[in-house]
Amino acid sequence: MMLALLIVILMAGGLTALLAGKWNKSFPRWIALISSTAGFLILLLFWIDQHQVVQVSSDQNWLVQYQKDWILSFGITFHLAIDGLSLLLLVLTFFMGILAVLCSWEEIRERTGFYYFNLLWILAGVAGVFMAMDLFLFYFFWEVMLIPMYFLIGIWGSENRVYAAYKFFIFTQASGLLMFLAILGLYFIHGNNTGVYTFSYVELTGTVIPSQVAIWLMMGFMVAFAVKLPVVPFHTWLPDAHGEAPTAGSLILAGLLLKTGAYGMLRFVIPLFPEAARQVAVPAMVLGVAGIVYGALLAYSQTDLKRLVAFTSVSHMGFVLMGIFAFNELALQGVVMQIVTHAISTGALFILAGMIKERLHTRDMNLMGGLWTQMPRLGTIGMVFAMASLGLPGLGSFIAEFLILLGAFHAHFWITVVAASGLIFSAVYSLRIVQKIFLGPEKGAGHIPDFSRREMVIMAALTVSIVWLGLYPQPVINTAKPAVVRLVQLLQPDSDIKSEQSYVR
Amino acid sequence: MDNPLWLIPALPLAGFLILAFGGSHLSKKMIAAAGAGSVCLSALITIMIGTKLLSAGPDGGTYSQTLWTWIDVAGFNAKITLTLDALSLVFVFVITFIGALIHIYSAGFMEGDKDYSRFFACMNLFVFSMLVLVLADNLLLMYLGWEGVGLCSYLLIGFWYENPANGYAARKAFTITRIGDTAMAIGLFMVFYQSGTLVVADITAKAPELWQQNETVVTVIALLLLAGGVGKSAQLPLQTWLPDAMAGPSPVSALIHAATMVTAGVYLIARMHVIFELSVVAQSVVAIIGAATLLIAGFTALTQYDIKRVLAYSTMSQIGYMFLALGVGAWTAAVFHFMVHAFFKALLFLAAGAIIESLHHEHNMFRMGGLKDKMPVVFWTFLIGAASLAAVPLISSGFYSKDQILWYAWGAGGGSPLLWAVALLGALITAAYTTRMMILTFWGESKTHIGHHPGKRMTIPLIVLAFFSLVAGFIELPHNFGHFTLFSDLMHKVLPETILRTNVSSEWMFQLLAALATFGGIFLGYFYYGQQPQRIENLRQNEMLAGLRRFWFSGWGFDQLYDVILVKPFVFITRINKADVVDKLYTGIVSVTHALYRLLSRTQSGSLRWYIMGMVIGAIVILGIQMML
Amino acid sequence: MKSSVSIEMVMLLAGLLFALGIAGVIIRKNIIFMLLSVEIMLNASGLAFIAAGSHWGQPDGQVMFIFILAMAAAEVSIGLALILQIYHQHQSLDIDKLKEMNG
Amino acid sequence: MDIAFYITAAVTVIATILVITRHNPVHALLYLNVSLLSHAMLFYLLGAPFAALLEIIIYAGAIMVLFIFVIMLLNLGKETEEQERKWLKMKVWIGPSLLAAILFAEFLVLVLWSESAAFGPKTVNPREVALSLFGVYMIGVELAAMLLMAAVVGAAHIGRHKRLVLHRFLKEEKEEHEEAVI
Repeated sequence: MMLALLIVILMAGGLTALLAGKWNKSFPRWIALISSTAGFLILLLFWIDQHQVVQVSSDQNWLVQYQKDWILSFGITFHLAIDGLSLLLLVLTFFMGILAVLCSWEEIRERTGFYYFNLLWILAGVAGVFMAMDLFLFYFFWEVMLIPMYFLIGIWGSENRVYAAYKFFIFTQASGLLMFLAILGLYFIHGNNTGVYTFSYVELTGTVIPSQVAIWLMMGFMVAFAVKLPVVPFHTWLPDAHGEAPTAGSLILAGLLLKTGAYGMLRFVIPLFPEAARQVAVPAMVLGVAGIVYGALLAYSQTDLKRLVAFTSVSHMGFVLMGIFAFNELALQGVVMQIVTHAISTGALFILAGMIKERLHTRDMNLMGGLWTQMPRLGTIGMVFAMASLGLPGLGSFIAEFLILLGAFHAHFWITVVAASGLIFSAVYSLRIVQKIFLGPEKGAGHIPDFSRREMVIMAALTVSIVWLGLYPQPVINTAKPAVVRLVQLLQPDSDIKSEQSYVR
Repeated sequence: MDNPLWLIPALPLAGFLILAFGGSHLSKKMIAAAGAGSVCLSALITIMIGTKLLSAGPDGGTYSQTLWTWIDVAGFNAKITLTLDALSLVFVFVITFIGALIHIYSAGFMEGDKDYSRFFACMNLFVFSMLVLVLADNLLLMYLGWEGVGLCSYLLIGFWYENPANGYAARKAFTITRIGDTAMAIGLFMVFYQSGTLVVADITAKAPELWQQNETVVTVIALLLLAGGVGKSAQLPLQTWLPDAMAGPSPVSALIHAATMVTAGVYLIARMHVIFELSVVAQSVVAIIGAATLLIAGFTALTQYDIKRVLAYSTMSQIGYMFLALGVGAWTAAVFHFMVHAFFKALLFLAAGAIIESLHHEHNMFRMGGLKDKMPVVFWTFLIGAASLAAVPLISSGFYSKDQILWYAWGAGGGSPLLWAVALLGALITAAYTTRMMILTFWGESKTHIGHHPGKRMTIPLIVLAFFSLVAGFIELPHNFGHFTLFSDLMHKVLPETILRTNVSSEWMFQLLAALATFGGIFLGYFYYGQQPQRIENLRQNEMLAGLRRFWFSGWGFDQLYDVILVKPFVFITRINKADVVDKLYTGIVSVTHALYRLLSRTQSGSLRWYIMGMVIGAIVILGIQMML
Repeated sequence: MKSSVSIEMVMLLAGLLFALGIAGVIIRKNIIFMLLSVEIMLNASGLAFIAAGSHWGQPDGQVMFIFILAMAAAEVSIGLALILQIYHQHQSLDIDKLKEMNG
Repeated sequence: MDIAFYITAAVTVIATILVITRHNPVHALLYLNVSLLSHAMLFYLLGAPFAALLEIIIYAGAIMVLFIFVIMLLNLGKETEEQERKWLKMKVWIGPSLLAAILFAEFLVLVLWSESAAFGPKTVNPREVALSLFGVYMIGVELAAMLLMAAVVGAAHIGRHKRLVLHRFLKEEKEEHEEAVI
């Protein structure tokens, strides 16, 4: 019931905001803030309440679920369920949601009702994606998060917004359709095998598929998730969409939408097609490494701050892809950590970019410089998140990247060595950000105000989370553990976890 | 928490937090109190714990304290655990004690700077990170400190951020050390998969069973760890960042780039000595890197104008000695030289900082001169430091440590006459450039007006450091006079004893030669710069020597080389690919579609007759086909 | 009353009328004449339907003709209304001048 | 009875040719009327008296009246005749006529070369037509009703006398153009 409630809160909040926006411009933001905070609190209470269960229950698949018939004739049910992994991502979703509302507080002044409607519906879509246990429902939520995002970029974006919005939409929509084809393929294969036509994830997991077909079906899923993640040849929508979107849009894109790609791989690609996934593991890891290096190279050369950060996302998501296909517990835990920490660190960088843009009215880094003098707080926070982006130990990103590399090292030596070079490149571009924006001689004339109280709250929340994740990541790791262990068992059915744990010769 | 060990790093951390969050609301006095006070307290606690450890320590000679579990995933377990043994005690002592002195000095030195609190915040963070590095019980936690000091080094080199050159130097330092760190990270992965743990004590215990002597794996691991050390300690081939790092304030150079951070490589190798002992190849690589660096850096130091750059190159050269010692297996000698070097090099940097500040930020030695009488305190303390650096026999502490290394370079298990000869040549050059520096700075006629004299907060640390530079050597005396081995006895709890090849009784020969080298160097410096400055001018006239001088001056061309083979291509590739070549694929699809659209939209003329004509022609064609069939 | 003309001849006649209608549509510039020609084409096809219907002795041919008739009525009423409107707006019935909907 | 068919066919063709070549719209309309009446004759000869009646009543009667109304409304007289004469030039009509001729030639070939079937036209009386129309083709009748309904509403709407109205795309273009002129 709680799960359905979460989505209802967001969708209803969105509709109310839309209506309230008709007669008062500031009502919608309060409604958005209240509904996202309410969802966040519910989840947090649940997490704390279930603390023991979360960490122990490796025999029981789901922590909580909710099922209702929807379209029976096609075997579609409204089935929501979460395990530790989904729980983490849901908490992240609502956390990002609150921040997104807060950082659009002053930025959005036109059509606020429709804006917050879109924002909340994206969140609802993302939350639905993280909970849906029915492939049709999953696809439904997958689309629900696209269309409001399209509006968000297309209406409230900056100069080149229409181009960016179309590009985003076409990339994700086209790949989404491939996934839908794959879902239908799976549906019919399962129906033919068993006589039961159903979209239920649990039922479909065990489907016996001829390996040749399985590869193609998996590719359908993979392309959708790879475009979302994004994996290197499919990444070009990202810088445009990120660059042109309003701050909250970039935040949600980087923090949540990209994560749905990673989540999809973990939740669908591997469990549905374990054999096929194993066959493409090495090419996938190579693509991941290509993403790490290529993204970093591109990031270095950008002059537009938001595009730069977008390319760093490409680089960081390369780690995720590599980690997923390394297929061991260390790397998968690293992937979970990377999902969470990247949302926080890159989200923070986007918010910073938005704040700088609000003050200087530009995203061009050549026009910035020496901002530290006037805005020491912004400089300090910027430094913290630049360091998070280059993976400084003590901040969450380090744990993630270290675990991924450590796990990938077990899977493939040379790929990991090349991936490790990403650490050097990330240092190069992160320091360039700091140098170009905060250091150097002061360029902008006139007085620029430092952080306001609202901005301090946003940044403090992000900073505390990234440091917490860097020094005490165990709660996250423990929460994700049952899900990760199940994945590993799925991939190595013959070896139990105990032997996997000891690497000693 | 019955053991106050955690307080040692926690105090500087607290100082950092106070300054970082409340720095803008505090007065300068309070900032200095928080910044310097926290490190001083930490130094006191160190002395307290150290005394307890030495007098009534536990059986293993190790204090250990687990604070919390950091990461625990699938057999990979890293805890936040602090460990204090003899080796880390020496490092902790140097860090907190010299750190405290430098903080006190900085309170005076940075008085006029607007970013007073930022400076102390960074310095405190540095001390914290460095303490974590040396106190860490596992390699991952050590890596945290390792990267943390890199960050602080970056922040402090670029402290005066308005000047882009400083920012460039800072980025260079961070990036180059990051290359080494990445190699080291790969080394950590290998260690983990080989041994199943990253806890240093466990690795030390397991290593002899895990690996055979000279196994390839162990050599690779050792070399990867060495790469980390080489990056941090500015040894060949990752040494080019250190001279540029002198862009930071002088106390920073003294603390980070002379006394502590740059010796982290020495610490790492000493800590992991078990692995290095298992690989002869790796160990000789360490020795060769040390020898090459000490020579190259020494020659470069001979030609520099900037007093801080001379000191920077001499630091590289002295760390080269430490690496040489580590490489030949003289572990204790390396750590001993580290400690002595920390004292006199910090002293030299602080004194140089005092001079520079008094002379309106003049760095060029050729525009100094005649400071002997005008700044007596600085002169005498600098002289003591310089004597230690040049290793003047008997009276300076530098002699005792360096002499030990020279002797081991020949006599220890991994030593050879060639290494010894290089080290001896290095000693001669060291003495020569030290003399040159002294003469140019303090003798001759005054060339720049002195702005103001350093205050008490600056001179007292100088005097204290000078005192230690004199006496630190006496805790470890050679076999042939005194045979006082307090330091090595302490170290041998952790580090293995040095294995000797040759007879002990011939040691006096080496000492004599070392002393001769020192005096020879001093004479050379005096001959060319002191007695008749004309002589150096004559040398400069020579074409070939001038070319050689330029080559040395540029640091043997390493900067230019890296610029051509690494930096330029990287920048070039990123520049040409700024618009992302992959995107061309998609814009290509778009333009093909658009071209087709243009083509077809021609047919939409809007003329009804044209459309009907089309329909008729279509009908004709269809019927025609029908007829064909 | 029965004619013994072969079906080919009737079909040919329908074809000829259709071709004349098409020719009319293409060669005239005045929209009214074009509309007249369209009527000719419709009639020609109606003729073909009726011939076929009577050939098989089925009512379907005539039914189709009735539908054509209904369609023609609708088409003419709309078409003429459009012509009126075009004439009001452009003061011309020249189809070559009404080219605003080009791509 | 062949002769009757051929005469009627000849009348139809000639009247049709005249329709498409006349300059005066009223003349053309009259020839069209002749053509329609001869169509009705043809229908009768082919055994479809009901269709013939409908042709006369609806086509020649109702629809032609509509045309006449419009021609009257637009006041097309002598000037139109001049205009038509100007418009109907050799180079305008020769090409299309050729196209139409080719099309007809193809018809000719296809029809003549196909296997011929014995043709015994049968009379289909209105009763059969009605049964079929309101039986099998009921849905068609309903659709036709809707079509006519729509046509009536549409014609009423379109035919309303309005100011000069442009589509918004065209309007923008026009404004831009005007701005450029200014």
